[in-house]
Formats: sequence, structure tokens, C-alpha cells
Amino acid sequence: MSSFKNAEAGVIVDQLIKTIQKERDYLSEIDGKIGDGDHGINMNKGFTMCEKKLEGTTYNLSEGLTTLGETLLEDIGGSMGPLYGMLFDEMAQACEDADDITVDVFADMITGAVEGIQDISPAQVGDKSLIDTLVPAKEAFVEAKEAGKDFAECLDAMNEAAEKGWQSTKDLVAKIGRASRLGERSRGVLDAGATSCYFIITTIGNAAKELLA
Amino acid sequence: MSSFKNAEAGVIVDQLIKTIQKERDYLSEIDGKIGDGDHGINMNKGFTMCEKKLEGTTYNLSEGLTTLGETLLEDIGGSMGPLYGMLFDEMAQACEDADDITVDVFADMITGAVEGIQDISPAQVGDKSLIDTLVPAKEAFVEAKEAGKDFAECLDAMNEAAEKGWQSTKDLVAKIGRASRLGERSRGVLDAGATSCYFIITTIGNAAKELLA
Amino acid sequence: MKKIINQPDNYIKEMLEGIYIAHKDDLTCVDGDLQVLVSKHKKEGKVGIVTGGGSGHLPLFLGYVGKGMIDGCAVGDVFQSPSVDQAIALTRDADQGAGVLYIYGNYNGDIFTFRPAADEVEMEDDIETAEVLGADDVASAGPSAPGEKSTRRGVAGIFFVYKCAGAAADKMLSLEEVKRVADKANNNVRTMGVALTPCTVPRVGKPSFEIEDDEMEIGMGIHGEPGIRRGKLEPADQIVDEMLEKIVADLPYEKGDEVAVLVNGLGATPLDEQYIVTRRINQVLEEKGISVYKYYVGEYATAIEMAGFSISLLKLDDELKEYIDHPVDTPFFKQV
Amino acid sequence: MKKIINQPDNYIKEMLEGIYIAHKDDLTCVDGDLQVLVSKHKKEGKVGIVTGGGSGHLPLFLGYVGKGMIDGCAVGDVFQSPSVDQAIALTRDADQGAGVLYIYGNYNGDIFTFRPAADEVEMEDDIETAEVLGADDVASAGPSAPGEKSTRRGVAGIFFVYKCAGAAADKMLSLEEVKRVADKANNNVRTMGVALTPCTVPRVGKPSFEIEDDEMEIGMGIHGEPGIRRGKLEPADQIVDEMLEKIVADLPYEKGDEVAVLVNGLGATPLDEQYIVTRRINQVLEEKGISVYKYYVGEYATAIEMAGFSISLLKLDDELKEYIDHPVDTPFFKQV
Ligand SMILES: Nc1ncnc2c1ncn2[C@@H]1O[C@H](COP(=O)(O)OP(=O)(O)O)[C@@H](O)[C@H]1O
Ligand SMILES: Nc1ncnc2c1ncn2[C@@H]1O[C@H](COP(=O)(O)OP(=O)(O)O)[C@@H](O)[C@H]1O
Ligand SMILES: [Mg+2]
Ligand SMILES: [Mg+2]
Ligand SMILES: [Mg+2]
Ligand SMILES: [Mg+2]
Repeated sequence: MSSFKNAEAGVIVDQLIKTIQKERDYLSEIDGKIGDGDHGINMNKGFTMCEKKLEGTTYNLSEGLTTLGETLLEDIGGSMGPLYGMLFDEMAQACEDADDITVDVFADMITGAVEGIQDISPAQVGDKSLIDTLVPAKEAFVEAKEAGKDFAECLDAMNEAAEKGWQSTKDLVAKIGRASRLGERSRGVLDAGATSCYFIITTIGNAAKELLA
Repeated sequence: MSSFKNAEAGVIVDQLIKTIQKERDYLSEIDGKIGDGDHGINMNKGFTMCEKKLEGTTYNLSEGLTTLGETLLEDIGGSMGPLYGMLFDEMAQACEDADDITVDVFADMITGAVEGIQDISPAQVGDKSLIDTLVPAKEAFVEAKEAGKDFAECLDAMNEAAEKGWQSTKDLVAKIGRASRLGERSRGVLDAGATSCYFIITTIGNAAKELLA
Repeated sequence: MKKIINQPDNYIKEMLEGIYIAHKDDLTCVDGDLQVLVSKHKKEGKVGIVTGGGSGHLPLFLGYVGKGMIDGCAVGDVFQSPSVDQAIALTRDADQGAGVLYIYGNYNGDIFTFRPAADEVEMEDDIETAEVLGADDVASAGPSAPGEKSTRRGVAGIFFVYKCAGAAADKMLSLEEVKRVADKANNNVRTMGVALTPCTVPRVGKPSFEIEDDEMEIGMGIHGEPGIRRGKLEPADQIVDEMLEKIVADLPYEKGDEVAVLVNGLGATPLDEQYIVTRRINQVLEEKGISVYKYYVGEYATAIEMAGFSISLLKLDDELKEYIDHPVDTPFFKQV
Repeated sequence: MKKIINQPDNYIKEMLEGIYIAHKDDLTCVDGDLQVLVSKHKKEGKVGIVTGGGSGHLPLFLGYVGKGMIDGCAVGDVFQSPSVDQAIALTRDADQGAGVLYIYGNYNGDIFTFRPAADEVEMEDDIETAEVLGADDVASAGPSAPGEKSTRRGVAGIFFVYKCAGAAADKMLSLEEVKRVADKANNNVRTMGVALTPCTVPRVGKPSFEIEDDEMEIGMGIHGEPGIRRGKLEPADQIVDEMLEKIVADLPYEKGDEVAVLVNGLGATPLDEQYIVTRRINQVLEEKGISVYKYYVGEYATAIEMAGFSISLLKLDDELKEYIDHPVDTPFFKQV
């Protein structure tokens, strides 16, 4: 198939919640190396809060993402609440009028995700943040689409680029966030936000592929 | 000889100061077991302060003891300042009018020492304090004198009793001072004050014997 | 983690419950949200001053809510910013008809919280707002070029910004004027800290970093952010000398200047040590010909149970002196 | 020993130098002896109240010297009584023509200090004196029979004795009356503490005792004197419940009673935890039908850098309430 139904894709949000819950300790562990060790805790708190809000309701993809974005924005402080809050909010807006999530709609969603973050954060690729996962992932998707690849192939390209971007943070010196105070000492370990962003992107990518299959 | 000159016995005070300085760490170590670990520090501070006051002056036994008692009383806080302060003050008073320190004068001195302490402290033999060294030492001296022993023999009896009294504190449960809060937990170790008192008594005893010889 | 707490998840909630109980005549919360803490003592027509940020720094931030200082605080989880919604509710409540000034530390999360909140209340409620970002930590980054955004983080020096701006607002100055005073204090304050031990965020459960038994870290931030030098613990006087050297050179504070000094304990360091430090600061400043108008010594901005302290200098002029002297009555800080 | 100090031998001297610098308008020393600290604010005809004891408990003891509270303090070395001579000089200075009340903790060394001093000034200077010995720690010994000397040690509860007696003196009551008020407060206050970590006396250089990473000791004294039970660290609520059980039963405090509560941090324990504790105290007292007139929360009587806290309850009547409410202005404690 070349698209999937918005109405049937609420499951993508469920998968996101499960993934973050599963990776909670790993995310904190990574954050502990050059940050303050709470990234998994923060993320899990927000995503689990969203899970509770969604419980017993029915929701399509855009509604699920809206709730996730709002929960992060309204109830979760720290850097992550606003950053991921904006990301999911923009993704939701990009698909709220679409019955079918096509490759074009998804391109708008991932582009919106990047814009949502960049709206509030000055972080650039190479600063060692979630941007290092997100921006290449978006670019790979858009390039693949422009090269005429089908939706599933575009998602593969996105997933691959997300992983590469994530791994690239290992050799970077942090220029943003807490770790930036460490200077050279921040080199040699992965960035926590880039890691959670990798899980988020690939979870969405894989879940979307299943819906396409 | 059956007596020694007050005028020549200032050396007894010198010996006392040296002994306490030498035993500083040992006294603190013992105090550390059931007290707060500062007994050697407190004692050393007072005795060294007295050393400084005496420096470059000439003094007989009663003058030396007066300075020692006053220093402890005036400048050293804690329990030890007043207790040993009174002890040396009373010893000094008991010999200040004597040119010769005879067995009778010394009996008055050691009796005064006990009274000096008991004037301010309710501690009894068996309470695990310096009283457990001091009182038997005094009693042994007085008994020996009444039994007609000579001065040196009386001093031997005093020294022996001081050691026995000191050692007796090991099996006692503290009923006074900081360690009394420990109850049964205070049994099994020597008392710090009884230890310093043993050093003080036997230093005086031995120095006096040398002066008699 | 050796703490007197219940479930780490309830840490903030239970702490705030205790605060509202102990200070029930002076503090209350907005719409039942414990994390939106405001003074009970309103003053019609006064500029509202609000703040916020992560918990774990008591008496900072909420401790300065009260008469003569600030009006409210959005309280985040430990070392976490509060949410945008909380900042909005706070601003609405704190507005007493003359606009609201945000004073908060220069941290990512806090900026992400207060800027959207300001946009919202300006649009929705027509509340005029302004902001001043505390950025006093000389160890956290180099000075910024004139007109450029500071990359320094805010630490204990924000106390002086609250103090001066709070007094200006209490004297019924306009929002523009109160912001000017806050900016002046902010631009004239510099801070540096030293840490001896780490702290443990309850929800994390383990120390924020490791440090040897004989080491200190000069310049460490109040969340355990790395400082500028880790080395063997030195005598107090040497530590003070090194810190003051950096602080004084930064503004710079010069011969003939008059300053207020804040000696701030980070949590576990006893007052005794803070006064030993005060003594040395006085010696050094005297040598440099800088005179001290007033000392503040104690715990003003902590890092949970971290051992260490910070020194803040505020350069004074006649106007700031007047504001420094202004009386304050808050549950956590009083000046008669 | 991880402390911000210079030579341990100079600890007290340098700490006091810092205090005199920071509070130069309010505090001074007698005859150049830094350890004899007095208020600069005399009040002719007022009963003088003085205290003293070992250092290491800031703001206790000297921190309460000032308007509306006490007049002076003889400052000993860390955990050591001051000397008799210092107590004498203190008393002479503090006498404002109406006699002097000694309020100090029930410790050997302090008794050995103040009793001879009182004898001396009564004989030599014709100063009338009286004494009240703080003995509020219910964990330190059983209650004493009526008329018998208490064997309990004095801890944080002495704050309430200063507060009430200080107010009574400030209202120009006679020595006899001020002593009566001090006795009343003293007889109606009970305290219990819990410690999580030891403290290190600078001149000793090593911790006062050992305790496992997951252990606490309930009832420990403010010099590290052993408590009544050592066990695994428990949730805050359980610790509070156990402490309150003992405290409430001791006086006993009964349904319908009104109390003031002091939640006191021992040094390293953050304010956050003290407020979590406050919250639980309020729940328990509410259940028991005991109402709280006022809470005091913070560091009032520390044990250098020990982690832990104590709870003190003061049973109030109308007279004590009036004294509790009386304003105070000291460098370390202010009540508006
Ligand atoms: N300004 C920013 N822009 C983009 N990403 C950021 C920014 N600040 C922080 N991050 C990301 O946030 C991650 C840390 O998140 P988290 O631990 O939850 O927050 P905190 O740093 O407040 O503890 C970093 O690894 C980084 O990827
Ligand atoms: N009331 C007392 N009477 C007699 N001896 C006492 C009394 N109180 C304490 N001591 C003695 O003091 C010793 C401890 O002295 P030291 O460590 O110098 O003082 P502190 O207990 O104040 O630290 C104890 O071992 C005990 O022998
Ligand atoms: Mg983090
Ligand atoms: Mg001792
Ligand atoms: Mg503290
Ligand atoms: Mg402290």
C-alpha cells in the first residue's frame, strides 16, 4: 500500500509510549555519562502521563500525537517537555486534516517535527543533541521521496539516517544543553536526546511500515 | 630522705606536662572508643598552655601546680578544665606553706586532690571516671602512711593502686560523662579520664620518689 | 541515597505541602496546583515579579516570595523547569495591574517555559511582561559581547536581583523602571562556587558526579555542572583567593568600589565554614580597596545536600544601596 | 576531613572573626576576647540573658544574641564548654542592672563553667543570677522524678526557652519572672532527633562515629551521642511517627493542647526534607487532636555537618503564645 489510514494509526503513539517505557533506564544511563542522568525518567514520566490520558479513549494518529505533544508541553518541565512537545504538536498539525497518511503527508509531518524544535531551540547539526538524529532523518526521507522512492523505502532511508545521526553524536563535543559545559570531556559518549530521538523516529518508521504492509 | 624541698620540686610539674604531651594521641584514641575522641587534645592544650606560662620563670612545686590549676580552670573549657583545674589547685593549696614536702604534706595534697574533684562532680568510685583511679590511689597512700610506711613506700602503694583503679574501669559501665549514654555498650574499654589520671598520679609518684632518692 | 523522604516521585509534592502548612499565613497556591506558589500579600498597582525553576535549591527560588521581594514562583521538579501552563497561571495571578517581570536563571528549560508563557499572557490577557535572566556564574562561560545573549548560567547572584527589583516594585515603580533596576543589579553581580561533594536528585537515586575524598571542584554549578578546575582540597583562604581573583577581574570590581557580598552555603557546609570564608573575603577586598557595604551569609541558593559554597559580589551605587536596605518579610528571608 | 577551613586550631577564632565582620552593627566582643560575644543593643534595666556552650551548633548558641532574645554568649571550642573566666566576663557585660539569667544545656562541662561564674559575680559584683538548664532530649535519659535534677541533655528545644525568656525580658519583667517563664518553656518542651551521618570535629579530624550507608540512629544527640535505636533507614513518615510517638507520650501532650513545633535540620539535611517531615508532623498531630500554633522549620541547632533532623514540641498557654509571637531581630533569627 502507498498510504495508511489516520484513523487506524493511533497504534503508532501506543508503540512510542511502549518504547520509551522500555528504554527508560538505558536513556538515563546514557544521560548519566555527561548529563544529569534523568533523561529516561523525564521521558518516561511524560509518555506514561500521556498513556493515562489516552486510556479508555479512541484516537487516531493526529489525536494521539496531539495529546502526547500537549502532555509534554503542559505537564513536563525541563528542556524535553517543550522540545518534544513542539515536535509532536507539529507532527500532529501536519496530519490532522488528512484521512490518509501518504508519503507527502508524512514528509510534512517530519518536516514539521524539525521546525517545531527549531522554533524554540537554536541547536544545529553537530551540536550533539537530538537535532543530530532528527535533521538527517528528515532529510533522508525527503530526498528519497524526491528521488521517487515509495513510502516504505522512504521510511527505510529515514530509519537508517536516524541511526547514523544518532551514532555520529558519539564523536561530537557538546555545544548545547548541560553537557556543553564539559567541553572536550563530552566527546566519546552518545547524546541522550539523540538516543531517545532515534528510538522515536525508528519506532514511528517501523510502525508506519507495518501499517503499510 | 623522708622529704623533698618544695623549692626544688617544680620539676614534678615539668614531668606532668611532658607526660601529657607524650600520651596525647593515646588518650584521644581511648576517648574515641566510647567518648568523642578529644581527651588527649584537650589535655595537651591545657598542659602546653601552662608550659608556655611557666617558660622562663622559676617556680617551686606549689607555684607550678597553681599555674597548672589556674590555666586549666580559666582557659580550658569542657569537663576536664574544671575537674583537673580544681585537682591541681587543691594540691597546690595543700603545700603552698610547706618548705618541705613530707609524707604528711603529700597526704594532704592527695586528699585535697580528691576533694577538689568531689567539690564539683558527683562521680563515685565505680562510675567509670578518673575517680576510679584517684580515690583508690589516695586511699592506698593514706593507709600506707597510717600503717607507718615511709614516704617512698607510700608512693609505691599509691602508684600501684592508681594502676589497679585505672584498669578496673575496663569492666565498668559508665555512669557519668558522655559515655554514660552508652549504657552496656561502654563496658570493655578503659575510661579516658581514668587513664590520664593514672599517668598524672604515677608521674607525680615517680618524680617524687626520684626527689626522695 | 541517604535521604529523609518517602517515594521519590512524591518529593516535590510533599515538600510543598509542608511549606504551605508551615507558612499558611503568607503563601498559597493557584487553582490547587501546589507548584504554582504565590504570596498572599498583594499590593494593587504594584509590578508583579515572578520566578521559577527546578527545585532542590531552597530557599531559592520560592523562598523569596513575600513582602518587599517577589510575588510568586513556578516550582519545577528537582533540577527541572516547571511547565508552560504553570508559568501562565502564575503570571495571571501575580499581575496586580502593572505588568509582570520575570526574573529567572539562564537555563534552556526555563527559557522554554517562560517565553511561551509570556507570549500567551500578553496575547490572551493583555498583561505586559518583561524578563531578566540571571547569568552571574563567571565559571560557566566567558563574558558575552555587548548586546549579545549571555551564555552564562544563573546561580546565587539572582538573590540580589530579586532583592533590588523587589524593593523597586515595592516602591511602586513602573514595569520599565523595575526591569531597569533588575538589569542593573544583574549586570553588576558576579558569582563563583566551589563544590566538595556531589548531590543526589531523588528521582535519579545516585550522586550527580564522583569526586575523590581529598578533591574539590572550583566553579561547579548548582546542579553539579562541571567547573573550571578540579584539584586537591586547599585551605579555605587559598580557595577564597582563587575565587575572588576570578570574580573581581570579571566585571571588573575596582578600587573604590562599594559592594554587597553574599556568601552562600550549598547545603552541607556548616555556617562556621561560611564565616571563615567571610573573614578571608573581607581581608582580600580590604587589600584591593573595595569596601563592603553589607554581608549576607548563609544558605541562599543550595544544591540539595552538596558541600561547598559560592561567593557573589554586587557592585553598588546609591540607588542599589537604597534597594538593598529596603525591608523584606518572606518566610525564608527577612530583613528588618 | 573534607572542610573549608584553614588550621583546625584556628577554626573558632576565624569563624568568630567572620561573624563580627558580617554583623558588626549588632555584635561585639568583651575585652577583645572573641569568645565572649554580646549584643550591641543594651536596654537599661532589662534582665540580662546569657548562654554558652561548645561551638559547632550554629546558629545555636550565639545566633540568638540580639533584640528580643538573648544578650550574650560564651563561645567554647567545638563541642567544648567555654571557660569560667569567659562566663564571668560575659555576665558582667550582660548585666543591665536587673540581674542575669543563665540559660544553657544540661552538660557537665557547661555546668562546671557557669556555676562557678555565677558564684564569682554574685560575690564580687553583687549581680543577682539565676539559671535554667535545657534538658529537652527525651532520648537521652528517662524523665526525672519531681524536684530531682534532670539527667537529660539539652538540644534544639533551648531555642524555645530563649524565645520565651527573651520576650519576657524584653517586656522588662523581673529576673524572678523571666526565670519563671524560662522554666515554664523548658518544662513544656520535648525534643527528639535522628541522625543519618556523623560529623567531624575539626581538631579531632575524623568522624565522631561510624554508621552504615543504609542506617539511621534515632535519638542521637547533637554531638553524636548514641541514641535509642539504630536501624535501617526508613521512609520519612515512619521516622516521624516513631519520633512523635515518643515525644508526645513524654510530657504528655494531649488532645486539645496547642503547641509550637520546631523542625530542625542538623546540618547537611536539605530544607526540602525538613518540609516533607513538617507535612507528616502536621498529619499526625491533627490525628491526635493537638493543634499547631506556629511552625519553625530550618537549621536552628546543628551538629556541624551531620545529616538528620530533630522535632521539638512546646506546649503553649496564653502567656507563652504572647512570648512566642514577640518580635525578634538577631543576625541569625528574625521574626517580624
Ligand atoms: N537547546 C536544545 N536543543 C536541542 N536539544 C537539546 C537542547 N537542550 C538539551 N537538548 C537535548 O536534551 C537532552 C537531555 O535531556 P534531559 O536529560 O531530559 O534534560 P536535562 O538536560 O534538562 O536533564 C540532551 O541530550 C540533548 O539532546
Ligand atoms: N562529672 C565527671 N566527674 C568525673 N570525671 C568526669 C566527669 N565527666 C567526665 N569525666 C571524665 O572526663 C573524661 C573525658 O574527658 P574529655 O574527653 O576531655 O571531655 P569531654 O567528655 O567533654 O570530651 C571521661 O573519660 C571521664 O573520666
Ligand atoms: Mg538530563
Ligand atoms: Mg572527650
Ligand atoms: Mg543545609
Ligand atoms: Mg547546613
